[in-house]
Amino acid sequence: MIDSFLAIGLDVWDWFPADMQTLLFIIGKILLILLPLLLCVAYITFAERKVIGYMQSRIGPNRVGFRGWLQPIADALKLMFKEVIIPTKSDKYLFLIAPVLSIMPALAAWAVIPFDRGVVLTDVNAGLLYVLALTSIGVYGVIIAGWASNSKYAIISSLRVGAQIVAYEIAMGFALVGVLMASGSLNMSVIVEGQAGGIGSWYIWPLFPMFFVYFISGVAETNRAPFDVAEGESEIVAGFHVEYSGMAFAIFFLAEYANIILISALTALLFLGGWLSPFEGLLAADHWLAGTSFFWFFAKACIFAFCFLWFRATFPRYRYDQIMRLGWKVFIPVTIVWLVVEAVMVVAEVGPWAV
Amino acid sequence: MTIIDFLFFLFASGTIASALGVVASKNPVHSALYLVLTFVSCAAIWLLLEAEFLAITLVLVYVGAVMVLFLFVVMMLDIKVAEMREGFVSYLFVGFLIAFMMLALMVYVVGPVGPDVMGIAALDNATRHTAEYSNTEALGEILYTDYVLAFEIAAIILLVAIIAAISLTLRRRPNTKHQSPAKQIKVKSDERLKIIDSDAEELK
Amino acid sequence: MEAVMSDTGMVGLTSYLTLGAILFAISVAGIFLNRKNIVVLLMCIELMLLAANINFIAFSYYLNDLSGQVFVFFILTVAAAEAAIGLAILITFFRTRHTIEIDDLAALKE
Amino acid sequence: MNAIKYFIKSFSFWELLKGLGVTGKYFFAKKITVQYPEEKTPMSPRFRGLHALRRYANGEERCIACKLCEAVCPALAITIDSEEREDGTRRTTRYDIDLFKCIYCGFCEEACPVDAIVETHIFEYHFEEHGQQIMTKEKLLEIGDKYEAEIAANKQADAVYR
Repeated sequence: MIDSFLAIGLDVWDWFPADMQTLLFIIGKILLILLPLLLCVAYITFAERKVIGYMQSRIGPNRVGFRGWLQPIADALKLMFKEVIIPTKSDKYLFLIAPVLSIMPALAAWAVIPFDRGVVLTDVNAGLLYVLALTSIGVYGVIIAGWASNSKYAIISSLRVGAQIVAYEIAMGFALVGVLMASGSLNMSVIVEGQAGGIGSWYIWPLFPMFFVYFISGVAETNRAPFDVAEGESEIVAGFHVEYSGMAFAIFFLAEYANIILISALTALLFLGGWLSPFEGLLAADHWLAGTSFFWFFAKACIFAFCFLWFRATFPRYRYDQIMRLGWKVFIPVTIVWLVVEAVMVVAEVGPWAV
Repeated sequence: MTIIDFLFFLFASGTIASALGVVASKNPVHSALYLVLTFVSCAAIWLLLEAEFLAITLVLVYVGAVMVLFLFVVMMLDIKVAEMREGFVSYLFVGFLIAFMMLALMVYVVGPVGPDVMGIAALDNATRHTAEYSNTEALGEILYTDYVLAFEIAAIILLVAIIAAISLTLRRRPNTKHQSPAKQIKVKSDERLKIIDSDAEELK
Repeated sequence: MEAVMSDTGMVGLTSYLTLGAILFAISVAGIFLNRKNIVVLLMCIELMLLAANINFIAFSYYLNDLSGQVFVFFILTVAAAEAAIGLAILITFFRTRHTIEIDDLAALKE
Repeated sequence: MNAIKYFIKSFSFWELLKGLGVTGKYFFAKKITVQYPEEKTPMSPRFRGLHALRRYANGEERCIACKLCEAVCPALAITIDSEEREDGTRRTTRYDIDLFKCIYCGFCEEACPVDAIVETHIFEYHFEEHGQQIMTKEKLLEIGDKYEAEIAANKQADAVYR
């Protein structure tokens, strides 16, 4: 019975031309990455409410489903059935295209993220550049949303976000240059493999200032607390998405959380050796904890995602001029200084990298 | 028609359509956004020509930074769209006439319809590289050896541009009040209150 | 996939050069049409540089010589610098004159 | 020395880490959430919820229409009409409390010389139509009859402090 179904399936598959098969195969892989990713995005909203609740001695949402596990689905359903209100005198097309523009880069960047050895959609040589380019596009969603809404609060917020993201992107780019110098490659898989050899040979140790700057800039880049002046409720109500409702609003939300996951995953890959085990070299090679696996990547990314939530529960919001000061006057000089230090280390052949 | 052909025509038409949008939009914000679209589709065309590094740099630098700058300026300046459009119609004919003449001349030289005076159509030394080929590495090698002096000059030009842009737009506003967060954090409780000994005033 | 990537298509060097030519012509027309608005003029200049860059890259590919791409790299650098300074001048101009009309730029002449 | 200490503190992000430590500690602390419909917080005998009118043990309503509550009510929520009965006593014909106006201050309860109007512990009630927010004499008496034992107990518990 099952065999015959399989045979029919294979027949149908063979019926497609070869090009089409390649295309379908790629689309299948994309879906295989996107669907779990979107599930993660949905559940990180739940995790955020739970974690912040726990840190405030509350228990967070626990009503929908067993211990609240269906809460994100209920939220999504509710938002889907709400009306998307388009303000009068807003720029209608830009208004509707803005949420799409904000979530697109966050999802597209996953094309070059390796989940395990060889498990990656496209193993391009310029992977790091690609990620950097896509995260820099993310600012458009916010700017267009702010401008198209035809609202004062929205435009103020979008100008804030624009300046903030551009400022922190420079620091982020410099931090990535540090990784690039250490690994000698722009390819994500090569970068991860360059950190093989247990917890001691991860790039986080020789590049600690870079790691620090990268992660904090990541928090700023995603407009998360304590850098969330973009939505500063007390000053500009909710920022660039004041005028959005229903699913359009939900997509902005999804984009924010997709970016969190992306930054966490990137930090894990670039500084913590991605899918490599921390016990490599410490335990016997055939020990189950010493092997490379998706689990390690997932666990490391989860730690950073948790940090995002932890920061939000802990720190009060920065003032806008302080944010700009931190970005331009602290982070960029720190990265530049460490680039010089690193260059000296590379020339003197100190450190884990061999050039 | 191969896939490359299809992609070329797709992105070329996208580039041209959005370039027309830049020129013809009423609103400068729309113009800027169309320009972003032009850059992105142009980057796709560069990818077809195996210039990955430049294609991604185009997106990174132009779309991610320069166009954001443009958008910022356009959004913040109070531009009266109607005034800016004055003379649009009267120049329409002249503009298109000259543009068309230039286009005709260039197409005549380049040659898809003309006599191909420069023998361009036959020019094809292209080698398709395998997936292992890294355009970035090849470009880096030539950039840091043969063109290293030019590279340094480019760096200096950028530095000059940064300094020029900052010094041009820097506005000193002497009347604004500033706080020094570092000093604020540093202060201790015993520094806040200063008790001064003074002779008590005698009542007469 | 190998068969797909082979170079038997009808797109050749001329197609890319024609695209560059069209882009250049459009930006020339844009400069004529938007004579009053400096911002759009700057954008048209960017478009012109882009057209030149397309030609450089197309030649670089079809002549199998990376120097063309190096030139594009430098053009991108200079164009970014030009845009930054141009916009900075524009902002200072707007601060003093509260307009960005080109005709007002000729104030020194009078 | 102080300068060095300050330098080390600011460069190791001491304050920020301390903040993270506090939230991190509370992450594992006992949660104090009350699961409301299932669990409830303890309630004082003085709690001021929905109103009720009481009766004497013999079934006679306590309210003598002195209108002190109407006078003291800061929100003007109480409306009273009265008439003399055949036996010469004075009783209300109408005793309305508009719950939309009422601020649950408890002044009526304090003012009442005969402990007729009281506020019960009931706070989970709702209205479905306009007009239902007016508590009429009948409704108030009904509530009083229903919760008399509890009201009396609460009055008893509170009496020692008065």
